[in-house]
Amino acid sequence: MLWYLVKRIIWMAGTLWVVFTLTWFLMRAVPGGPFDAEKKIPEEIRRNIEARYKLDQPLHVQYLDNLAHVIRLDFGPSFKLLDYPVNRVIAEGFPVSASLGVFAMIFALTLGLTAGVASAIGRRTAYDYGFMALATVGVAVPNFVLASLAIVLFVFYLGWFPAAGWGTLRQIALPAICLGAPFAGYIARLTRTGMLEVLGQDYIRTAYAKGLRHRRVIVRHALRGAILPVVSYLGPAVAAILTGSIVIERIFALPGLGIHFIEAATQRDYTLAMGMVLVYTFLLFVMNTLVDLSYGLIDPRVKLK
Amino acid sequence: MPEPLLRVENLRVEFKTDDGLVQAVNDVSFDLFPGETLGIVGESGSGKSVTNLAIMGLVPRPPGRVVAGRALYHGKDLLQLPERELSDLRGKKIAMIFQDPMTALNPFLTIAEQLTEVTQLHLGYSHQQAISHAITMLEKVGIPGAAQRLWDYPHQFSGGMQQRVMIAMALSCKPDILIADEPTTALDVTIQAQILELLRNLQTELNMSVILITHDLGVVAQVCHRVIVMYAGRIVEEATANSLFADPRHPYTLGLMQSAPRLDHARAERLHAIEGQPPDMTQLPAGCAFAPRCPFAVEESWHQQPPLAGRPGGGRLACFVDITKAPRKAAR
Amino acid sequence: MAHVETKPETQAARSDLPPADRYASLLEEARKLHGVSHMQDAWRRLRRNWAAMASLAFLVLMSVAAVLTPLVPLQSPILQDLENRQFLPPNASSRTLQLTSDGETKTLTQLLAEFRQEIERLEQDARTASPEERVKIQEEIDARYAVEHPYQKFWHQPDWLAWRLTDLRIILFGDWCLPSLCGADALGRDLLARLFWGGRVSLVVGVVATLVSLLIGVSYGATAGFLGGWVDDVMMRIVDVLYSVPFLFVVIFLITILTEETIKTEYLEPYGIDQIMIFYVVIGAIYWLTMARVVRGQVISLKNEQFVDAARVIGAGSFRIIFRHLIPNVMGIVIVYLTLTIPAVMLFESFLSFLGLGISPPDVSWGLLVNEGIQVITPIKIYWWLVLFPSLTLTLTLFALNFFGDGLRDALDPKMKNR
Amino acid sequence: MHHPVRRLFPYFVVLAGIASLAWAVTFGTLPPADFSFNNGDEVKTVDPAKAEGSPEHRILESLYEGLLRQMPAASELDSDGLMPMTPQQGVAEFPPEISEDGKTYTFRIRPEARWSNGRPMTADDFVWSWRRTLHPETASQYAYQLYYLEGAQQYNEGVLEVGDRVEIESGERKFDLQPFPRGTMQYGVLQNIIKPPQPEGMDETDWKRTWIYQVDVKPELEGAVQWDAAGALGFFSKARAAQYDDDFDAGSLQVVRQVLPHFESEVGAQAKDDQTLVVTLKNPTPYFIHLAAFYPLYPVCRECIEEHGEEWSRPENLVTNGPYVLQMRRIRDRIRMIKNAYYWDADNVKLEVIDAMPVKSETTALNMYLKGQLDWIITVPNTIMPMLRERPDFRPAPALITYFYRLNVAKPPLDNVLVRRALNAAMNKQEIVERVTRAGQLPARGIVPPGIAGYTGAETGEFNIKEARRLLAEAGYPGGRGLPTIEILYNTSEGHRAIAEVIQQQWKQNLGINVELRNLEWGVYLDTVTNTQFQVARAGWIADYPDPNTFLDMWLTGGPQNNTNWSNAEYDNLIHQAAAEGDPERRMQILQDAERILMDELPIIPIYFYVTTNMVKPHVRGFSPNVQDNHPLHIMSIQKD
Repeated sequence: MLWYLVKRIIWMAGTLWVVFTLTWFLMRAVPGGPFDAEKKIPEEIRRNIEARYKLDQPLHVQYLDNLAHVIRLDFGPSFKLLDYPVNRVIAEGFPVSASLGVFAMIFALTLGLTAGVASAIGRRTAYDYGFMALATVGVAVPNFVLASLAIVLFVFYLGWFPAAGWGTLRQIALPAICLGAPFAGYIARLTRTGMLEVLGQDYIRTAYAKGLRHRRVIVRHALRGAILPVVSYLGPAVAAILTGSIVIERIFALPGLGIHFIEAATQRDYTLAMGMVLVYTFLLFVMNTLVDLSYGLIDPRVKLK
Repeated sequence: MPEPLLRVENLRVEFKTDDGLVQAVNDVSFDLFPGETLGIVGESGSGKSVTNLAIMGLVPRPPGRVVAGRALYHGKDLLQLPERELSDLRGKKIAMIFQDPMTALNPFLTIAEQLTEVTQLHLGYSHQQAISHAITMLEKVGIPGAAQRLWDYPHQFSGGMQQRVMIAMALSCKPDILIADEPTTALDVTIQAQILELLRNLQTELNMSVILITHDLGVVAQVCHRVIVMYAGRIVEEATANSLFADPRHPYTLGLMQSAPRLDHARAERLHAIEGQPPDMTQLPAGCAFAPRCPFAVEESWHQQPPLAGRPGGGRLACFVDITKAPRKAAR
Repeated sequence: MAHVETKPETQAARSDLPPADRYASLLEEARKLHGVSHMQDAWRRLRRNWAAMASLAFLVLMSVAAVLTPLVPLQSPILQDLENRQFLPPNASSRTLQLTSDGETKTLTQLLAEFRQEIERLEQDARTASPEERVKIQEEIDARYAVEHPYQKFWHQPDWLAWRLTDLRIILFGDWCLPSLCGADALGRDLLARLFWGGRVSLVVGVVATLVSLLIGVSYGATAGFLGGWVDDVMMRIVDVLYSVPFLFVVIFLITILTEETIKTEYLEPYGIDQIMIFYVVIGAIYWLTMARVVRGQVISLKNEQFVDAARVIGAGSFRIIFRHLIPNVMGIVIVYLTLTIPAVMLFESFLSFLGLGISPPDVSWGLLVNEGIQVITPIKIYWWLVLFPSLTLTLTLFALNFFGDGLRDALDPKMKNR
Repeated sequence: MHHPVRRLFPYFVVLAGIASLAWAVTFGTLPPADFSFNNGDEVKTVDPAKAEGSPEHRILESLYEGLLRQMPAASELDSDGLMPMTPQQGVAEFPPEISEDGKTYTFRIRPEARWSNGRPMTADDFVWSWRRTLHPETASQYAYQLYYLEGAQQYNEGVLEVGDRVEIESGERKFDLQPFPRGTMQYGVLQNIIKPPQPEGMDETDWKRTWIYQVDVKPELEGAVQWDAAGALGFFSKARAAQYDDDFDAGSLQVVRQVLPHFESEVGAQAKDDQTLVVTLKNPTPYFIHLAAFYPLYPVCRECIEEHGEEWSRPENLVTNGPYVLQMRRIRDRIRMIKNAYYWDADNVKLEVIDAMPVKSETTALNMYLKGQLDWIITVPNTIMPMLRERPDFRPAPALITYFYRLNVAKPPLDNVLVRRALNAAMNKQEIVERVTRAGQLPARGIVPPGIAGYTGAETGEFNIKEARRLLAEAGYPGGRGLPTIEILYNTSEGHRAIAEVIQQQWKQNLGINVELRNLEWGVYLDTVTNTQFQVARAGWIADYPDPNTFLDMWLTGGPQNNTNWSNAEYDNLIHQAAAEGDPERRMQILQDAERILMDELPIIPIYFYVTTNMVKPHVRGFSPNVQDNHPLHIMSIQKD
């Protein structure tokens, strides 16, 4: 177990380094520098700005210098948000994105698991077809369409939620639901498939043969096996949630990390972009590790190595 | 004759598959008497497992459906019983063990969790009581270090040990009837003998009735009092074990005996495989289902279902031919 | 289901054959089992799944429609009419293909006739002219085809196929075209026509990008899985690492690098690579990761099966085994995965359109249309047809792809039968 | 793995969910503001020296106050429904004293003016702030707004001439990344510039850094430089050269951070005393009073910067002198400003707490406005413009902003003026403003928008298809034949795309030209434009001050915003002439002549003049539409009946 964690951390360091290097060179290969403005600035001043961010040094010096700072978890000042160091941008945006993601995930899991289990149990009934059609729609509708329609319906027609912004539970609910909906659909489908697979297993028959009630068989005996595919999906889901949250954060004007992600890339904010990429990679890695761990916790046959 | 403990009458089970409707169990009737071991023998797909699943109310639905019949236990028809009452009987009065202990035990739960839930449910044991009972049961089925092994997961046990756990689980509530569905098929031969020995001992100790489903005549010979032979969803022959082995009357029974390696026979004896393939269950012939493979089939066999009637030497038999006299023909 | 079990007879029956023959016959049998008969079996099962078959029919229809779009009597997808048709709601009033220029309205056939006259006049001149002049006139004729031909005004740079199909369309339907059944957009362009032409782009993006991912993913995955050992280890570690790279970021960067002026004009355009093609390749280059993993898993489980041993005994090389025996056998799962990748790619294309990184006008794609649709969702006024029709088309297609994928998976995996 | 861990796992998951729920809700504890408005985007900085763009403008104008301040000049809207805005008293009294030749402005700092830490403001605050803005290492991109001052450009670019007084900075700084507070200073008179040989391959800028300044360093006495005293000779350079001429003794060279003109002596900004600021301009610049109210010339608090360094602009550190102070700033969430108790006119500031929201999506902002989450939004989606124009709370106003296309005159066929004219004549601008932008914009036939007092713009050709075709044929492309595909470049935005699509169609139908569109993200777009790697590029220009010059001086040969490769000696001449001209009427005439050349040559095609599309809740008082789109928050109030 401990050895497993140590190994994962070493791998993570390696991955982060590769991602760092890749991103670093990619960013410098892209045309357009971070200090382009509509007004061309005198060469001398341009040099001064570049010197300020050490862009005047030879590439390998810059690379090593940046690497040294990043290792100390110092991403440096943002090139575009002049009053902010990258660390602070991340510190302010991360809780928002994280809560949004967690809410969306809770919503998706609750709805997806329930619907998936229900339609597996009542397979080939109207419920099953209904849920699965709905789930497939959830997967198939782009979430910006969903969000735009949800705003008209829930904000203006029904008046249940505020239009945008962040802070209160009511403000969080709608974006989280819009963000979670496709995942709910996907999870429902995974759960249904998993559940059907498990319900066909011999040990479910054993449980019934023991005289257990339906409910108990489902909850205690079947669910664990059925959610394994869902658990392994959670790792990639984090990546997808981040992509989705870019859209949702834009539509609902939320102060999360998603917008920085795009803007840092398109505006050549090297330091912020690097921060975002590494945070993303780190998150993904941590999430995948957690998924592996949970997998091991749920399925005793799995040995972590 | 004593009153039967379980009486199955005219049981009929259908399965809906992509290829059509399958009559998995067709007009099956039999009795189970207290304290006896009844063997049900037949090839794969002969309906022996489905018959017992139907009694337990465990036929997967869909695609399966019990179409007709009764299963009387203490005057109650198990097939008509509401799910709730039936599940009160399952595991408590009628228990079941399955072919493959590796898949029949839940891999996600500890042995303790799986053993204690039966007694907690049916006998109202507290957690503590259930644990100590589980230890007793594990010791009874011969698992060393039961108190520690209780906290292990199924995959940490060997196949034989897993089947012992299954037996402990099934017998936890001292049931009247134990249905053992090929309990030894997945195990190697030495373990098989141990498990059978264990079953026999426990049956005597607890005075239960056992239905032993198997395709292995050797096993039947070892432990059964009475044997039912099934083919293509029907009973083709029923007799006491001694009578059946001494004097098989159905061509299929005969075929089974000739193809089975037997421990008490010399190795050198050549095995006869039954010619041909098991029947396509979606398209059963109008007559005897065994006719296409039967070396004794007569014209009648092809057109008419042989009735299950009295068998010379006791029991029942469904065949137009007296195989002790009829000539053997090449199969068509 | 308990009563369906495998029969041990077949193998036992062959045990008396001499070993070499036995391998050969095993190989034969395996090929049958995993190859043709397996596929036929799957197809048989698939046919019974009405949802999957309906989806398949829909998809086929869609693809045919996409290919034959120029033949359909549609209005021009690019011609704007700001005066009369801005935000025109769906209606059934009939239309002709016509162009108003300088206050003069002419139908397409009239314009074509005029154009032909002009060309004929030039050709007449050419006949009497000196050889040098003839070359010049021929050049001028070509220039007119490229610029002044009426098609150039109604459609954006039609390719050869589109050109021929449009010819046919004019023969079949003349100037008549379908009414604006789906309404018109903010610039007065017919939405129905845009949906058809957008479908061409979207489906091609989906299919081509998926094929790119297929090509990379299958060869990578199969190689790793088949070679095994440290090669497999290294190759899969690379995939692991790539998995953690935020691909969205990479896409944005790659697209900006590749569409950059100097790179575009100097390195790409000489080879005929345009922006849409860059799009395919970049997206395809991302989705291969999962494909590689899936294929590798399949190959590993397959390569231990007997027919591979058999092939090896017969003396087939690694290359031959991979391409002749393994890949055909993983095709099933690959096809299933394809039906799931295409919708993912199409969704991603619409996401990029949302971010303003999609394809450039006047080319259209469904993602672009959907995105134009959400622009008009405001609480004050919703031009519902601009939201509904593109979203519906995109959603139905993705829906069908998903259902078809599900059906295919069930069909290829008999274990899932009857569930 | 132990059993209890496994058993507790689901509870742990649930607990984690609840914890993050609690975490998220803590965001909602902020009390509501009196007034919220959409600022359109996240502000880049609250440092006036580095800010650029309208979102920054709105914030800085509330946080700071310049010498003067743009304020409504009347109590009622004029007949066009507009409010005239003029510079009025700010930190200094109005009007400033202007010398005969129009080159010297004397501002009197009002004694009531204070910083938000309570310190009274002085003339030196401006001198210090401008020095900071102009310092090369501050790298202010808007520093050129100070170039009107005598010597400012030389200071900013570090240009020195023999005989200049110089300031030399060396040693350690308190904060590594910023030039103030400075390191060890020495002062003196430049005697000679020794230029080491320029190594091959080294570019001009790098080479200049190795120049050696021979300076007569003057002694200091009690902080004052003794310019008349005898000095000591010193050799200074910003970087060491690879090799020196034989006659130079490299041992005596000191490598220093900066050698700059001595600010107090060489730059036209002097504090005569605490209350008197004298500004000396290069040319008579009639619009300098507008610049004095423009944010690049705002003062910053010296002690705040010197104490906190890079962190000075954090809300907890920032000291400002405007009607509001920065209370809280959460990135992409809001900027919260509260009333500054030390503001000289604090009694008349009505709104106590103001939230500026950085909402980028117009639709989202409109939704928030309609739901009452915002009181003022600055743009609205185009698609619903006709419906909005019927609402009383929609407050459009013409603005001093021009939307135009740059043509790269170095790229054929755009090098041909006939082609450029044909493109202009084939463009139906009326259709664009009526059918696409739809907020009442005016089609543009010149670069300078109407609404600048005393100026009548020159006009280019009208929309005329026949003329356009004739011009194109004359240029050698009859019917568009032989004309290569033209590409229109625009930065990603729905509005720009719609306009480009319409123009694409117009050119195609009217001239037979194949047009391609290319959209780029802002950063890449700018790069492509500044490197002139485009054919046609969309652009917009917002007046820095209400004078035609702001629209015209950018087209000077090699001008920093020219970006079209266009160059016309006569034009350059006229612009320079106008700058030196003292007579306002005459000056306007010269500028008009210049614009005529521009509109004749057409390195740019003007498309339309902007209309700002503000929507303001009816309960907001003190909001008045104006051509500068300048809406001081501190004179607004809320009146709910």
